[in-house]
Parts: sequence; structure tokens; C-alpha cells
Amino acid sequence: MRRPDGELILLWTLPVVAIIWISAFFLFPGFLHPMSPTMSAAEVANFYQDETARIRYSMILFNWFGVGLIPIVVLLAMQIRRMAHRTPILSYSLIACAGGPPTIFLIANMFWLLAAFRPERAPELTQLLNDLAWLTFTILVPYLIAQCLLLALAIFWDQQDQPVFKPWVAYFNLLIAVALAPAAFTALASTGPFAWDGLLSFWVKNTAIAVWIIVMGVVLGQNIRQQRAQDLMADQVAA
Amino acid sequence: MTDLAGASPRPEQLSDEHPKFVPGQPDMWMFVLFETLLFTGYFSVYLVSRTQDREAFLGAQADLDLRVGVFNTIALLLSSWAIAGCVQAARNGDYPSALKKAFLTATFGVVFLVSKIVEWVRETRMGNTFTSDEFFSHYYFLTSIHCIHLLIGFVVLGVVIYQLRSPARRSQQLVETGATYWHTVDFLWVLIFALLYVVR
Amino acid sequence: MTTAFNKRLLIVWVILTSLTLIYVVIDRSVDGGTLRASTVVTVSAIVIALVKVRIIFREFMEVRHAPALLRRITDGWVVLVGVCLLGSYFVGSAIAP
Amino acid sequence: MSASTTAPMTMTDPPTGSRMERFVWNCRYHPKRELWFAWWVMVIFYNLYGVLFFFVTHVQPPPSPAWDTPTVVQWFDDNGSGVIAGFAIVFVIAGLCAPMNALLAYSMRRMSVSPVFAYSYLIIYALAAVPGMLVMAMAMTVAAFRPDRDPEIIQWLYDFAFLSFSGTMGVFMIGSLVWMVAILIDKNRVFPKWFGYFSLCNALTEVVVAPAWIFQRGAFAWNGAIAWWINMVVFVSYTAVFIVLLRRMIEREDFGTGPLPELEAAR
Repeated sequence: MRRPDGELILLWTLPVVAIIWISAFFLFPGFLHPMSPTMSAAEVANFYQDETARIRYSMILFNWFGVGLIPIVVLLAMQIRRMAHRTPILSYSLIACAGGPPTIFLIANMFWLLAAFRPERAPELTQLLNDLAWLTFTILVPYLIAQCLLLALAIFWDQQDQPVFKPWVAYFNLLIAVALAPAAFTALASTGPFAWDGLLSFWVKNTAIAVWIIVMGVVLGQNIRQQRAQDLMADQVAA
Repeated sequence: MTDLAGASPRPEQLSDEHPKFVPGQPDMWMFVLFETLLFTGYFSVYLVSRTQDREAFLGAQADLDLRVGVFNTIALLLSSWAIAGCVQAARNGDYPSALKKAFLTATFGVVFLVSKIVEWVRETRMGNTFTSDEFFSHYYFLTSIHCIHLLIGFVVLGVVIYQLRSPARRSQQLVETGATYWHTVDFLWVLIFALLYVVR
Repeated sequence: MTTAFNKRLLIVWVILTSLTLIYVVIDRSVDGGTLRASTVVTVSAIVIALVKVRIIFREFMEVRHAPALLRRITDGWVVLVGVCLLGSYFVGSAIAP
Repeated sequence: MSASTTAPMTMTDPPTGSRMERFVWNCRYHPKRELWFAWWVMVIFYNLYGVLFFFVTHVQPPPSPAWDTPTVVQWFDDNGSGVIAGFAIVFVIAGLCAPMNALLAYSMRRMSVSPVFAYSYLIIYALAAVPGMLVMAMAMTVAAFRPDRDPEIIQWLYDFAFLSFSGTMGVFMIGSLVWMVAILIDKNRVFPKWFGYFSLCNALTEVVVAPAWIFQRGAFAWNGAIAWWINMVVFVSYTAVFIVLLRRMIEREDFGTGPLPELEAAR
């Protein structure tokens, strides 16, 4: 078994995990028509009392598969290692980023599950857990932004005849980084595009993450397959 | 680490005309000086809080037994004396004696540690805990942070003993560096002792 | 040679220990039963401790054989620590309620 | 693995044109560009960190843990918008930690020690940002987000924020100790030995913060003279020292300007 074979297996976990993420996303009752930050404590408490089961099962799914992104980021770090750089700093940076988003997401995930665990508690407390969950979920962008920017920089610096990634991948990553940034400012407003259910903080941010995962998955797949073909050729030449 | 052996030759005999040298790595001396400053910071905070509420501090201090402190100090002074002898024995090439003195140092260190733990247990039994009053907060803080230094000192002694054991190693510089660290643990205790047990 | 050094170290240890025992004398002389605040005791305790620290520097840590720079720095440090400790004690006493 | 990746990089001499041209050339072709990039990210990160924590959010120097509930609520009323805006910027820039940790890990790869040290340090410090910064930012943001919340809950968030920030020190302690051991046994002299001992000092001050979990007032509380002020002095000098030492390390690196050395990852 060659190295790219194993990498290909890891990559093929991505569509599987992505399908689970999407199902969990639609299963969670608070994502389509995202819950508004202007909901009163009583409304929030009612929501958790009425929808307990769907909240629990969707969040348990997220709890299982939230970390599924890490192998993909590490695969990207491996591609950076193939680039024409003199130091491993950029691939180290990507590895240092890899754990961040799932960790932050898991914190949000736990708050949602906690809120649904005893929905009959005082509404104020349920609202607190709901705020903690939503704000944490919305501001999980810092490492994703850093990943995109670092990857773009790595591609710009990959000055060789056959670069590992094509230049458009770098520009694509810059675009995604820009799309993710507004979500960090979500706490400034409870209505409008910056609110956690608003256009920028919810729709643009989550779409950007989804598009990034799909596009980078495809690009990674092409790269790894190319590597595998080159390996096979090298073996044949050697034989 | 062994490449440091013999990096700076030591005079065989010390007299008034001998060449001057820094004992151990100069780097360790920077640690000694910085750590001393850090402790001076802790001591100053303690002395200032003490002057703000003299009666409470004196009342709590009365529960400390000066004799235990004196015993602690003498134990650590003995260990310092032993490690100073160890450095000189190693310098003169008398490694068996140096090794013996390094173990002696560790033994006195253990004596100090045990007597400290006994004192902590006694004070806790008397109801004086980390949170019971301000004096004992400082007492437990200073004695425990010093004790952590002592525990690191045992690791350092381990390095010294490891150096002394085999003729292949025996870096005089590392032995002196370790000794410098150990003496620091000693003189920091001398200051802590005066400030906790004697100052009124 | 070795014995001469051992003797010197032993004398140093005896001096340090006697300085420690002076504390017992001070302690006995100032208060009978209850502890009382005393600037004289505080200052002498700190000064004796600093003298001991300097002896440890010079003899045990072999600073007396060290280059002038290290000798001056360690002496400076003893003074610095002394100034800080006595300074905090007196400043603290001055601002005490 | 593929042999095509070792294509030589075209290196020319830096242009003699305007300052801007030279800067652009250096960004694109300088042999040490990755190192300088990480170093500058580190400098910018610590400056932003200082400005955001001290002047925008006003969470440093920390307010008192001894305050009663109305005072805490009042503090959020006074500083709420600064807290939200400042931490929003923190959420954008927190990822700057990554190149910084990568540079520190790289410094350990330059040493004559096992790569275990570099990787351990990288992971420990990648983890450190969560309790060291992000949890606090989240708790403070949530508290400032709804100032009309039950005051008791606001105070809980306040405690959560400051205790997670000040009280989670193990990652930094173990991280410093890993770095210390690497420096002390390194034979390449990447860092001076005294910096290794200084790392020990730093690790020991992390121990000293632990009483912040126990005391609500006095020298050992989270805003106390010992648990905060003395530690801050040590931490700031430690950080300043390693920024300068890393700069010297990068200056000493001799990469030459020729073709790339063979990519180690591909072998």
C-alpha cells in the first residue's frame, strides 16, 4: 500500500462525514430559520421543551462527527509539505490550526446538549446556554480564516514549474477567508446581517464553510490521485 | 551534555593568585539572579501586607515554632556545605568522595523536606490552612514555592550524581552549575526563614 | 589542600549556623508569651539573613574566586534585596492605617 | 514520491529599485521569507493582543474578583461595547497564533533533539489558545451581549471568563518545560542556555497563578500583586526575550540562495 492510497481513504471519509453533517444540520430544528437572538427567555425555553428530541439527536450526531474535518486539514498540510518552501513552517501552522474549529464547535455542541438535557429548568438559564451555544458556534471562524490565509500564502510561495495547487485555489481561499470574517462580529447586533441568524453571520459563513469543504475536497482528490499515478509510473520505470 | 566537559579548564589549586573563573555555567547565574528578584517581589508583597495588619499577622505567626524553622535552616545549611565539599572534591579529582557528598546533600535535602511536611501537617491540624488567614496564605505560598524549587533541586542533584558516576562524563562545569542551583535553594530558604519566623 | 578547604567550609557552616541560632536568642529576648511588633527585630532579622546570603554567595558558591563582575553583581544584588525588603517594610508601615 | 517537485526555484539578486520593489521582492523570493513571515506575525499578534486586552476590552489589568454583583453588572454596562468589539477582533485574529507556534516548533527542529519536542510544543500551544484566550472571549461576549440578564448569571460569566483565563496554566507550564529541556540538551546552540533556565522561571510563575481559584481578594486573587502583577512582569519579559532570540536565530540561518534542498517530506 502506497502512501497516497491511505490518503485517498481518508479523503473519501469526507463525503460520508459531509452527508452526516448535512443531515444533522437539517435535523436540528434551530438551523433552518435560524433561531433569532431577539427571542425572549420564555420563547427559548419553550423551543427547547418542544423540540428536545430533535435537538438531542442532531447534536449527538455533530458530537460524533464534528472532528471529521481534522484529517482533511492535515491532508492539506501534507500537500503544503510538497511545495517549494525551505521550511516546514506553513505546514506546521496548518497542523496547529487543525484542532481549533472542532474544539470550539464541540464547546457549542455541549451547550446545546446541556440546554436540551433539562429543558424544564429556569428559562433564564436555558437562554444563557442557548446564547453560549449560538455565539460560540458563530464565532468559530478564527482558525478557519487562518487556514485559508495560510493556504493561500503557501500556494503563492510555491514557485515551481508544476505547482502543487493552481493559483485559483489561493484566490478561492482568500475569498472564503473574507466571507468568514464578518461572523466574528456577530455579538455587535441582534438584528440585521450581523446577528447570529443574519445574512453574513449565518448564511454567508456556513455556505462559505460548505463550499470550502466541497471545493478543497475535490482539489485534494485530484492532487492525491495525480501523486498516485506518478508513483505508479516511477515504480514501472524502476522495474 | 558531555561535550561541555573540560570546556573551561579549572585550576588544580586555588590560591590568591589563581585565575578568576565563574563557577558553573554563567547562564545558571542569570537564573539565580532573576529568581532572587522574583522572590524579592513575593517577599515585598508579604512585608507590605504584614505592615497593614500587624496584629493579625503576629497572632497567626505565634503558631509557628521557631525551633522547627531553625532545624530546617540547619538541615539546608548542612546540605549546602556538603555540595560545596562535593564541588571541591570533584575539582581535585576525588570522585568517590564527591559522589558521597552529593548523596549526603540529597539526604539533608530529604531531611528538610520531611520536616517541612511534618510542620505543614501540624499547622493544618492546628487549623492553620492556606485560606485560614493572610499570614498563613503567605506562609504556605512561600514554603510551597520554595519546596517546588527543592524538588527541582533533587532532579538537579540527580544530574550531578549522573555526571560523577562515570569517568566518561564528569563535567566539572555541570557539577558546579548544579551546586549553584542548590545553594540558591538554600539562601532563598534563609531569607524565607527570617521573614516568616523571625520578623515581627 | 583538600583538608584545608574542608576546614574552611566547616568554619563557614559553623558561622552560618551560629547566625541562625542568634535568631533564637532574639526571639527569646523580645517577647514573653505573646508576639509584639518590633522594628528592631525586623530590621536585624533581615540584615542577619542578608549577611548569611552574602556568606553563602562568597564561600559556598565560590564567588570570591569569580571575576570582579560577578562579585560586584552578587554584592549589588544583596544590597538590592535589602533595599527592597526594608523599603517595603518601612513604606508599608508608613502607609498603614 | 514524485520527483517533479524539486524543480529549481529561479533566484535572482534583489532588485535595486525603490524600497517598495525591494519589499515586494523580499516577500516573494527572500530565502527566509517563511521565517520572517512567522516572526512578524508573532510581533503583530502580541501587539494586537496587548492593545485589545488592555485598551479596548479593559479586561487587563483585571477587575476585582471581590466585587459584589451590582458592581460587576455596572462594569459590564461601562465596558460592554468595548468588550464585544475587542473580542470580535480577537475572534478574527486568534488564528495568528498558528504561525507563531509553528516558528517556535521550528526552532526546536533546528536543535539536536528529537522531533518529539517540537511536535509536543506545537500541539500544547495549539491547545493553549482555547483556555488561554477564546473561552474568556466567549464568556465575556455572552455576558456583554445581554446586559439585562439576571445579575447572578452575569457574575457567573464574569468568574468563568477570568478564572478560565488566569487559572488555566498547565498548558503554558508544560509547554515552557518542554522548551526548557530541549534548549538545555541541545548541542546546536539555537538558544542560549540561560533562556532555558528563564523558561523554568516562567513555568514556575504559572504555578503561582493557581491560588486565583481559591482567593477572592488579596495578593493571590486573579488581580493580586503576586498572582497577576509579578507574573505579568515575568511573562512580558519572557515574551520579549524570546521574540528577540528568535529574530537572532532567523538572522543566523544560512539558507543560501541556490536551488531548494530536497524536500524532506517527500522522501
